[in-house]
Amino acid sequence: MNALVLSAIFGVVMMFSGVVFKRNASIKATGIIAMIVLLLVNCMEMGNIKFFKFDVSAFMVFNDYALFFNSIAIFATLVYLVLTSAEMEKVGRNLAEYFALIFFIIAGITLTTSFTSLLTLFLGIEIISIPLYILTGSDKRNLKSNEAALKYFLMGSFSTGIMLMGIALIYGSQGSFSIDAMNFSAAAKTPNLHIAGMLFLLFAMSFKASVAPFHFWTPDVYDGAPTVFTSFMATIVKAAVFIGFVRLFGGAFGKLESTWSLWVAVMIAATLFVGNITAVFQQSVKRMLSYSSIAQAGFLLFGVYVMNEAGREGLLIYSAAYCLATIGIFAVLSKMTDYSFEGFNGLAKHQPLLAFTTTICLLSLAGIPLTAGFLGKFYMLKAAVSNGGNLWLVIFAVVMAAVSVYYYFRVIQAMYFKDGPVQSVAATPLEKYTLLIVCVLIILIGVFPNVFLNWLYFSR
Amino acid sequence: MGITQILFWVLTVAALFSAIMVVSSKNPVHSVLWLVATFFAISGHYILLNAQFLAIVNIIVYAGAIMVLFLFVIMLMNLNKSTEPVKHKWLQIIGILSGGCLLLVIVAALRNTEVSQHMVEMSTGEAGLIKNLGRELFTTFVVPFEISSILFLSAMVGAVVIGKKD
Amino acid sequence: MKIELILIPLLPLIGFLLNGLLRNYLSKGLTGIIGSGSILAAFVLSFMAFLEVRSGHVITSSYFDFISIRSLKVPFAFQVDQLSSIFLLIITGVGFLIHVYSTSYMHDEKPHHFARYFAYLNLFVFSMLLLVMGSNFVIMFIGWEGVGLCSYLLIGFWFKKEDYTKAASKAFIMNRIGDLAFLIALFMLVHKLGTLTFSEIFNPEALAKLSAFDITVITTLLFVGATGKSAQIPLYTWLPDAMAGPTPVSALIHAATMVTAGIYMIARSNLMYSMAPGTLNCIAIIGVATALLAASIALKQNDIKKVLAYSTVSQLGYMFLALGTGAYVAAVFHVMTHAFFKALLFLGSGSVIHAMGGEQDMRKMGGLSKYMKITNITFLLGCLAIAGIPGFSGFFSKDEILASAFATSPVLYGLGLLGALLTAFYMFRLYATTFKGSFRGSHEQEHHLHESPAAITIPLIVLAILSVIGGYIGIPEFIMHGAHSLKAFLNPIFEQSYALLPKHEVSHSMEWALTGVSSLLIIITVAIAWGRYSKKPDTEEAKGFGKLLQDKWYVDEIYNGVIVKPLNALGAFFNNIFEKNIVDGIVNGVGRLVHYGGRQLRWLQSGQTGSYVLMMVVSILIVFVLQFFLRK
Amino acid sequence: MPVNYYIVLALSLFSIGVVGVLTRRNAIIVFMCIELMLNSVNLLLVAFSKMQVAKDALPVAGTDGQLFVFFIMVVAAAEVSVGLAIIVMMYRNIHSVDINFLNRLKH
Amino acid sequence: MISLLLILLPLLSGIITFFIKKEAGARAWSLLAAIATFVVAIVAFTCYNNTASLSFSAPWMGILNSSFAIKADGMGAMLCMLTALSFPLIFISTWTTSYKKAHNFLGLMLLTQAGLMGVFLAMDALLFYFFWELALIPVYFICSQWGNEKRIKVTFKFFIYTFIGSLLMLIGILYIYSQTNSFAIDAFYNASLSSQQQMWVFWLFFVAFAIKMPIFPLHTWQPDAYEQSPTAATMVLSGIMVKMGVLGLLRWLLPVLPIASYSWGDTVSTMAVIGIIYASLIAFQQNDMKRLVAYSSIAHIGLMCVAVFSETQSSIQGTLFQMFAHGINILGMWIIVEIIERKFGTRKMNELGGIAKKAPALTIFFFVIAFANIALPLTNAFVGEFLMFNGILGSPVTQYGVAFMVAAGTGVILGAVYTLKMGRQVFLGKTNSRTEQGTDIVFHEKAILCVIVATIIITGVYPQHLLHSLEDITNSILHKSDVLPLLKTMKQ
Repeated sequence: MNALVLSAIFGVVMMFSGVVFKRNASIKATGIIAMIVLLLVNCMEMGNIKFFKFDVSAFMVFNDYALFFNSIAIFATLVYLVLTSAEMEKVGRNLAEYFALIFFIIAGITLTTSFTSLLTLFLGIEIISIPLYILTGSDKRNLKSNEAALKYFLMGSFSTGIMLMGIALIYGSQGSFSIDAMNFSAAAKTPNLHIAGMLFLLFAMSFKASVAPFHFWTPDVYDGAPTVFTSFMATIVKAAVFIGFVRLFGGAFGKLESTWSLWVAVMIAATLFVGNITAVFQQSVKRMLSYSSIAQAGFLLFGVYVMNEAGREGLLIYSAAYCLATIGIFAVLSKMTDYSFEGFNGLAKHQPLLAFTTTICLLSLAGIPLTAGFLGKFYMLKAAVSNGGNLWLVIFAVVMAAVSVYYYFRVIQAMYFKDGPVQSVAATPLEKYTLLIVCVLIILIGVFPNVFLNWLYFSR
Repeated sequence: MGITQILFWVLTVAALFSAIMVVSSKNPVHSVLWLVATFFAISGHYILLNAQFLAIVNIIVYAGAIMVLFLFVIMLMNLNKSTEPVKHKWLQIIGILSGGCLLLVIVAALRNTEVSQHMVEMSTGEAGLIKNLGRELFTTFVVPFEISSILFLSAMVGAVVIGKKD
Repeated sequence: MKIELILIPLLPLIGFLLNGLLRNYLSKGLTGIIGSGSILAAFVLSFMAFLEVRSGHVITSSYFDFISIRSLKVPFAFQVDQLSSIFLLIITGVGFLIHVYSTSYMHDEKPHHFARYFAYLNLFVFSMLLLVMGSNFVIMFIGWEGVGLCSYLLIGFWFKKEDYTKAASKAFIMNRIGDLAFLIALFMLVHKLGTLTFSEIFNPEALAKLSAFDITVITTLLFVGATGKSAQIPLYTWLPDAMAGPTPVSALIHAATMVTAGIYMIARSNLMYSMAPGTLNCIAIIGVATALLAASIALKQNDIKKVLAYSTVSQLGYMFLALGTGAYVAAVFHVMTHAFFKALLFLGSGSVIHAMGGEQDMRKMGGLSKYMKITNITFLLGCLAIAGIPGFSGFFSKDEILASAFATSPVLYGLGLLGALLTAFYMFRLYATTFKGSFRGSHEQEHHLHESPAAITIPLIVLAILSVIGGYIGIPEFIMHGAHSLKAFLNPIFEQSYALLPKHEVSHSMEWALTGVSSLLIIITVAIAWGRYSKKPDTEEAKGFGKLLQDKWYVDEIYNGVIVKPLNALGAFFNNIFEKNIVDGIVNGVGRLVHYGGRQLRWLQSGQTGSYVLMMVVSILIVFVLQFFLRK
Repeated sequence: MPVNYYIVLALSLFSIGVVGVLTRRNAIIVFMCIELMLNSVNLLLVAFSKMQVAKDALPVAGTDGQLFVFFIMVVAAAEVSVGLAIIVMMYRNIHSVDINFLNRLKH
Repeated sequence: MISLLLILLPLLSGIITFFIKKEAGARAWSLLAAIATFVVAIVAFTCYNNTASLSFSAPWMGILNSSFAIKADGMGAMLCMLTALSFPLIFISTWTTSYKKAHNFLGLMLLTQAGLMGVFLAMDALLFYFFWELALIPVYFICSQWGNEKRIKVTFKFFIYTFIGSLLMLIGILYIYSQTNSFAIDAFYNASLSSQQQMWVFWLFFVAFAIKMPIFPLHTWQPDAYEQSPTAATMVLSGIMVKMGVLGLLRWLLPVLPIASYSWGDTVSTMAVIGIIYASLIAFQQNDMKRLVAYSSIAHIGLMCVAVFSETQSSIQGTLFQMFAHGINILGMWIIVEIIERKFGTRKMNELGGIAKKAPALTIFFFVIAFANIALPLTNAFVGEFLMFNGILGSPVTQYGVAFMVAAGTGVILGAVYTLKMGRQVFLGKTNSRTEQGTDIVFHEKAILCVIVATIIITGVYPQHLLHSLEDITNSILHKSDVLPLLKTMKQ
């Protein structure tokens, strides 16, 4: 609740900071400070210091899990802002507004991760989506950005329609929007209305989480959007949607697992397949990363599929690892002039630090041990295996993970083993150190997951 | 067959017909107007269901404000002629087919659902009255209501960001 | 007096190490002294050991556990009994003579090559000593492979000539084929008996644990091993090629010692063989077949060393014939006499070649008796011995073999006799062509002709004496009762076998008759050969059957066509086609498939919102249909 | 009326909206079709809400459904403002509202 | 505790090496570190020869029931010794080979060493997996950066190949974990999966190990990778890394999944035996020395695989011994190939010849190593192969022991064929224009080759010391993987 209210307030503050401050640096500083405050406030709530004591339990419950994820999301956003706010300036003149929108999105994320009513979920998703439509189209002169915004908007609205149809059908069946009310005795036959509604919701959430076959918007939108915002969209937002996904299907439809788990399994397979296989042939790193984000979504979806404690924890670790690594890569990417693989040629010679950090991030994404990414994948696989479910799916997943190595390592190859022209990649020391910190975090989580996990366990 | 039933069928036919016309009109302006007609038919249904508040809001917000905005944009862009290039015939057919199938499948799936024979309370009931809704909205639903302000804010900021000339 | 057995092989090993490591620093003289001296010392020790063994002891000494695991204990231990002591004497004695001979024969080599040569020879003696002294099969196998290695090294001593190195490889590999069979036999023994120590295997109680089938298999496998080392059908073809090595090497390794390792091994395992009559028959047949085949080939060879090589193969066949007929003593006896006269012949031929400046073709020689008196006489004595002229050593041993063959089967006897006649024929063809008639080489060669120096002739003389008198330790029973001292000496080794073997009594009169007939025939043959070749050697190209013999029955070609070429082709097929296209092709194909899939899947991403939505709707449709209408 | 009728009606409208999205290329009309879908949902929600009223006699029964409709309208309004802004922006750049006109992002 | 040092020392010194920019300094430092590790290994395995000082355990991922548990049992100690011995030799042998940015190269090498040590010592499945990958990553970078012209593609193939394998193994580990709820090796040994479960979990593990070893038909990455890697990396790959696979079989497969190992034994052995003959035949066709040695390595490892699945005292102890022997021999082989390539600028056998005349010392070393490679008695490999063959033939778990033994033995004959062919073509015969200029090896090269040859001969003549140290672990492996009583009870 702390974070929700404050992020809304900070959003408004940022709106006006554009009027108050003339210098972009001040706006950035304000934004970053506000984000730090937000992080602190959220951590306070984890420590049971609540500023707002309304009873909102009909609509949302800020449990530890949600709060922990929010902390991760806010922290990741903080890192993201530090790393890429310089590039944000270049997108357009409305820096303050971008910051405001990002804060609003954070508010949406807090809603999405802690809803107890489908209404809150709907609002949360919309609060996330609408600013994203705008951020996607924020590079107004750029036709790619335009196209991406239009596609995103049209398809997003379409999926909203589907989601609403699902909610309506569930309401018809249950007479309530609360996810706690949807309890069936296992014996009774589930009404078709309910199943249809659930499926509609599944489709809509899959769309937001870019799960195949509802992923089609993702490559185009991620590719077309300004790189800085792609970074945000592909990481924090997507992870948040997954948290909502798990909450919805664990909370509301937990009893119907036998019905939907098959479809989720099929979707996992399809997502992994499409994401990884298509990424192989990409020529642009940015587009490759957008396909890879689809592929990663396949792994994240395991958290939904297995629907056990390990899966939920895994989702947290996975999203943390995924967010940090992807933000790191996008931060470097957004500083590059050439987004193709060739653009990375010889980066290690001229910018060893950037190359190194990118490598660590890529290794993490590829799931190499001793990085956070490995731990994420490990948790997902562990959850899936201990779930005793479909082991062929797990094997398929690891084969696809191996395919993913192919395209991630293409970047590493380009950076280290190929020669290229000297590139002037302007990275300030602050950014470099932040990248280094990101790498250290990735490795620390990978090597000493206890530290990370204990936090989670103590907070419970 | 009472007057309610007759009205129901009339409104249903009107809604469906005008909805089809929205999709099939060549001229965007006509589409907008047919959409307004659809909204009116739906509002009629609301009234039949004794949900007066929604009926009014639907007409004011949707038919009134939103559709006018649409019309406005279309006029602005001078799209009143049918400038839209036609899609491939077979793409259209596939579109219609799949839409139709979707309808068939879902209807078939939901035909025998448990609630199918439940009656909908027509013309009576207090749930749709402004008083009840207002009370609920500002007591129980006050949190979502406030939250929707964030939505509006962001939409506003967004519209400004996008719409402002650089 | 207790002999420290380890010293016997250790001395040559030290010689090897000194010569090998210090080869760049030692003078030729010093090298020769180290090389020959170490063997001489070993000979002295061996002789002492022999004396001790003669008194009835079996000397054993164990040094350390070579391999010791729970299921198998292999000590590094030596054992010298009657059988091995005979071999020890042959190896070190003949070995020493050949070392001495080599100091002169190899004198043209550069010092470090000279040292290398002696190092190899010493290493060979070391390995050979291990082979005969080992108290278990593993030590024997170490020596067994070690002599193969040295044979490889010495055949390929002149490594700059590609043919020689090929011959070396061939020898090594053919030996290895046999060795594999040998090893399998060892493993079966381990598997069945849990030990490889001779004393634990070769006693009736232990062997009783083996079924008849097991014994047959094991003995057959061991025999296959022996065919490799002792150049029997089918693995004999390496030996003629091995003549690429320096002539003393041929004398030592490929005539006197190494090739008799197979005989040693079977004699060592005689108890087991005696329990496997099937294998014995097989050995006898292979032996006689080899003897005939090799003898027939030797008839038409023109290379002096090749003739001797085939003669060696043939004589080895005799030894196996002896083994196969249960005449173990005869086999060992023939090993000994053969060591003498064949070493003599090789060294003699070496002397000739040396004098001819490296020429080995008999057709270019002739009339050498004028120039090389000592060589001529010693060579003649050798020929007489090998031909089995009565009174010479070869007569006694060969006669014993033939007698034993007759006792087993007259057919074997007939074939054996035929082989003996062929032997006499080609040996005297060789002798006559080389030493009689007139010189047919170039003038330059004629000018160069001379008798070899003393280091060459003295070993020749010693060996010639041995070739003549060597037979008298084994005078047959029918001539003089109890004069077969060798048999008496070896009795402890073979006595258990005698009980198992079928008794074939041949009357003394019959033996007299046989001996008489065979001796007569041999003398006639010698005369024919002498008469035919002493004046006019067959210099014209062989035709018809002769051609077939000259080309060695095309066995090499057949092996080449049946084994080498198909394997090569298979390898090429694997390498060029199977590996690239199928095994790796599948792997790469998966990669390419992924790549292709990536390229094709891209087209789904058409960039058109309509089609995206369409695909979403279709997916929804499919899920609904499956969920509501098809899923139960 | 039985609720079935409303379900079928709403789904019909919804499907018509879907067909519109699938068949039209004018961004504005596609968007309008999406609005049509939303409205069909609204109608369904209201019908269900009135069904709830018929089912149990609580005074507030069914109000949540109707309020949800209210929120949908709110969101729809916000979406329309953003959506039209995007469409206008695109029109400014390329003078077309054809959704397939811009097709740089693919594969 | 001291075994921890074996991992930490190379790890830390490796990281430090990255920061020593001067080439000479980096070389000296890395050599020093490698030697220090070697000394530590010697001290560890001679002076502190008790379980307490050779094992180390610390809580690590407590939540996952995984701990940082390492222990040097006989097999681990032997392989660590091999690793510790190899690295100084590798560093010295490549002392004069020039590398761009040598400090990075050497640092990565030391990291590899740390990973390898970890693999050999890990007593926790997850830790094992970690080190398994950790050893791979630096090698990937080494090969991609410093290899030959096709390096990137080839190394990449190698990497993905092994990565798929290790991921499958991860699933296997996780599956067993889901039954035991602990990653500790003892828990794995007591997992007692049903035979149906074992049957397919077996393949998850086996594929990983088989790719690493490699076993036909999963071997195709190997010749290319060996050919294209810098020789120092090839030495690590073939000398030590392939042992990871064999170790995996012995430590993580046989005792963990005894029933499946028994049931699939024949299948696996057949694959391996086919691989032996197949690789030998191909090796004969090779012209590139590196490829030849690579294929010969496939054949040798295939033999180890057959031996492992024979599950006898003799074969397993022989395999363990042979792991050491093969490591030394092939290391020597690579050193010689490296020297030849450096001296004569080619590895193509048909372009070489007559080196014996120009470089007699090198030739002698080569032939000693070559004969060791084909298991001549009194060299180390003989002991290993003898025991392995012996075990294979007498295997109680398969009825095809004789057939496997004969087929594998045929491979040994073929091994002699191609090894001698290489020796003949490269060293013997006449010199040509390329080899005419050759010179003999210099002191440091002689020194390392001497060390190798000495090791070959010493362990060949007196193998008992090493064999004895492997006795306990062999018994324990056999004890844990003994299915015969288990099967008997099942039948009843």
